[in-house]
Amino acid sequence: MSTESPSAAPRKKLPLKERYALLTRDLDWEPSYVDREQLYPFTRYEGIKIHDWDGWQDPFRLTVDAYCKYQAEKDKRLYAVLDGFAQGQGHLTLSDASYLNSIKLFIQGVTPLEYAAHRHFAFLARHLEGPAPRFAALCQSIDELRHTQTQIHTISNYNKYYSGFHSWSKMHDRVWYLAIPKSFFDDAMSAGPFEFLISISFSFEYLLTNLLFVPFMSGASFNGDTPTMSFGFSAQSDESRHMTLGLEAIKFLLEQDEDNVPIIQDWVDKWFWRAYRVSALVAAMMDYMLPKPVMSWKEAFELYFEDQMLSGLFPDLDFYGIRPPRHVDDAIAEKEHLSHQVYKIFHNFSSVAAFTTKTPDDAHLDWLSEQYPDTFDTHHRPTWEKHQRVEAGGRRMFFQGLPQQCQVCQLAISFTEKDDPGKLSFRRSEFRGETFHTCSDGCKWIFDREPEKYVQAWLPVHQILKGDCGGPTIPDVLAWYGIQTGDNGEYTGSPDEQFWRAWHDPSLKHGE
Amino acid sequence: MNAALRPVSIDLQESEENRALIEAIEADNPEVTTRHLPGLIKLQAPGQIVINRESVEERLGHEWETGEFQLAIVSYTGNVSEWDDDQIIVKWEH
Amino acid sequence: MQYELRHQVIPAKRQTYQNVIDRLGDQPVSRYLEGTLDVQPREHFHYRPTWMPNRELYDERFSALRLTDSYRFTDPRQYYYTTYVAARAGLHDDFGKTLSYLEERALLARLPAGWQALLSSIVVPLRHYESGAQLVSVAGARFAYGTSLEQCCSFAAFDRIGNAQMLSRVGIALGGGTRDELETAKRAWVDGAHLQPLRRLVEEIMVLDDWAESLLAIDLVDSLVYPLVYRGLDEHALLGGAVAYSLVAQHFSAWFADQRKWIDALVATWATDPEHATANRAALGHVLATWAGRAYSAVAALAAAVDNHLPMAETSAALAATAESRRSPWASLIGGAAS
Amino acid sequence: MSVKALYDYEFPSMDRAEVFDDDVLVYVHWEGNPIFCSAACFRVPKTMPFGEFVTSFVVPWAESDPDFDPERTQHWRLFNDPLDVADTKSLADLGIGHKTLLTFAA
Repeated sequence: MSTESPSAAPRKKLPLKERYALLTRDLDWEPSYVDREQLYPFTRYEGIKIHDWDGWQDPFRLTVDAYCKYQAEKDKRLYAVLDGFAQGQGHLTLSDASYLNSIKLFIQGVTPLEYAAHRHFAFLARHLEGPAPRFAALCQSIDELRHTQTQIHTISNYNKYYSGFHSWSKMHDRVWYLAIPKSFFDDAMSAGPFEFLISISFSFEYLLTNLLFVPFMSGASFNGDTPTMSFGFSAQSDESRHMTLGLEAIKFLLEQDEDNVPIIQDWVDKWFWRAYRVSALVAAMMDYMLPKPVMSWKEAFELYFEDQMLSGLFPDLDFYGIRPPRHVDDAIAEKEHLSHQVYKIFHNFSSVAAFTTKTPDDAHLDWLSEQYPDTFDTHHRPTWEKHQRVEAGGRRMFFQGLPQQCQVCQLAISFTEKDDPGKLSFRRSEFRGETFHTCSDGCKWIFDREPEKYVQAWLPVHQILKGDCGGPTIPDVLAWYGIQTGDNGEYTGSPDEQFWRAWHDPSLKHGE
Repeated sequence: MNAALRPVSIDLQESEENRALIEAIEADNPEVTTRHLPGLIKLQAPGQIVINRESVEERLGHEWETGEFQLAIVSYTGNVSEWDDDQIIVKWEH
Repeated sequence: MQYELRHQVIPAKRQTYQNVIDRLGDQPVSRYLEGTLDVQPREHFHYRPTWMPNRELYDERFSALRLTDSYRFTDPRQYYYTTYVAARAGLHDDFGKTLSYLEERALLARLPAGWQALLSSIVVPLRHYESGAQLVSVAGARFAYGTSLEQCCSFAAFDRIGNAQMLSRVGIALGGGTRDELETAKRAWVDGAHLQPLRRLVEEIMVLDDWAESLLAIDLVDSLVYPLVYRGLDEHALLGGAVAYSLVAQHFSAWFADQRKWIDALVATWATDPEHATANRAALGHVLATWAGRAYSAVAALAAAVDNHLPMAETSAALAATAESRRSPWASLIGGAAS
Repeated sequence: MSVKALYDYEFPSMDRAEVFDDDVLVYVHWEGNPIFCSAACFRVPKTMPFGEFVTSFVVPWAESDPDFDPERTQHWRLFNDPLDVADTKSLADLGIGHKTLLTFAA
């Protein structure tokens, strides 16, 4: 081996791309003492063919030192906002305490998904064969831990003063409406590494991320929730790296082998619908849970999905033979109704939820009429006005019982037929002599593809009726869910509302 | 619609820190249109959006690494086709 | 009105989340604890993994080493994401400054020939060792049970690739800003006789089914490599006119001291678990019996190569002493079970 | 098409009839009444007479709508087929099995 001194001539600078490659993918070596298949046992059974892992492109070239520098800077800014907000009792400057119901839904439903992503991107960081995507997955894994923890820390301050935030982790494992996001991610994690990549990196992170997250953050901004806006936008800056990973993943898999194309198309079809059904929760949040709404679900869907994805992305993917997702027309047709139908579920069942709901007042109904001029007054407004009449008589109507759930998405079966918004859409399949109910053609198609998977689903309603959720009565179940007095039910008159009014009543003094 | 016409977009957090970046994008991409949403600005243009390090530095008055774009971005639509020391390009490929 | 509001103190209903209250009482707690305790899901997984039979998505049975309550283990460093990246931003910043200093003064180029040879044929090739250790650590990030534990594995995985990148940057600097030294290093890792026992060992550890066994097996190697290559040669570097080596090595020694904190705490927690202590000690004994000797042999080959370049450092002799000192704390934890 | 897995991927259905012993799950949908977001799900003994099922399960649920009139329930269907209800017949006799969907108008 040569031990001559290298010259002390002027240092050369490696181009960014080459340097990045040397610091990431070049660290890998071909094992010769163990079999490659033993080292990477999970990359063959899904039928995906990869000929050259080096074909993976890295658009974001972030080495560990730069990563730590930028992320530390981002978090410094973020935690300064959190501390300032807490010290200044910033929660009192929110638009209204009812706004926080959307944040309850967020920490119970979304934060655990960030955590699941953290864990399963570590699976990709271990089990993908190419060093370049493994490193991208590792970065994403710890980013997702960041999102989990910044959310816990941001919301910690609200938890001190308001109901419904305190038991988010246990609730995610147990409470009926949280089975919707949980089953979605469990579905992806139980699949193979390539399907996970398409389900989460592509369908969730690229196709629908803007629809899922940006409305929450703009809503937060508009309603005085600076901390949530800050963690949200800060998380989104990582998200843009994840989007890049998602797009690179699908292109890479499509370029590797023509036989991959139909497999990927199938996954795009499945995961579009699966992720879209989760986004229904966001639809309800946007149209009903923000005291100061930002934009309607319909408008957001048109902007972020129809314009950007269908008109922008899919023509690009057409080059590889990928067409827009199956059932996408059903989603488009549903944009007039989705938020109303899902908030109806919440409104019916907040008696057994860790958030509260209320019937929209006239001003809110007028806003919805404006946003949905062709459908709202005919199909949805009359129902809310009936609730208003019932409440004027001193009653609040909840659903006295349990709903029928979709075997796949686990939402209550509450959606309507495309050609008849007055008629609930019921679909069913028979498998091994048993009937399985789904809410839509999309969910039925998903069930029928893989019935062996979906028959395992832990459907909260059926579990309650088996007696496996703390006991036979509703109070038993609520206790088992971890719901505390005042978490659930109607917003008006709830502890959150009463405290809020008292805190904002200039004639009263508190804490003295 | 072909790749040169289909809109790409970049959403940035609207803050004092990002003002020079936003101005640089607007100057270097004459076809860009903007839309303001609470807390963020959405920049959209047909075909592609280019971010030049030099243009940002000119407006900032100090050094700026393209990696710092990570501190500003909220979301985007398109494909990041170039990201080197001097330039970031978001465009559609096909 | 809002101005007035700010002068009223609103009493908190609770100080932290309910799961933390259940464990520690209702009191303010650190961001580390709030962001760590009970975060991982525990029950009601909807579907079984298609990639492994007889396991749930999160399952204690991914390892033989178990804890009655996984949160009996917490990270002594109390790293959650933000404190972790802040600490590492500091480390990489310091390292970057060291490297700039060395490059500006051409100090790597001026190293005595033996030290250059050491870097070129032994130290820079360890970037691949780090990369293998990264793969091992990240398995724990996915398969460990409980957030406190997997979080340490996640950070360790990121650390390992960070270490690999630091070593690579030394290689680039040593090659005068080119990739030449990295190519040399890779050839040494893949073909160099002195590194083959180590590479074989790492590959065999990487394919183990039990993530904890592989993590500990790598730790047994680390416990020899780090004291020997970084801390052990530091003193000789200063005496032998190789300040540049000392400046580089300090960052790796600092990292290893940090890594030790959580690994040692974890081993102690496993070994003293109220329900699983006996089984855990047996499992730890098995790890030692299987891997300690292999680690020693692999590192001995490396130490012999160091002796070739730097006979004065007496690295092989130092190895024997290091191995002795590393075995005892483990052996005491597990009742002196393994040799 | 079935699940692609590294092993024989076969699990019993979580909510198969046998785990409910002598009971069945029955879904009831009040057609055309959007005050209820969805059908209700009840666990009921197979042998329960239909009349008792209506009185003790369906009515307490449906009457949370103040406009509900138990006398006016009509047009019962089992999935898509008209169901000739009889108060004294058991659910089993009427063919109302595990996870069947009943609809009515009122």
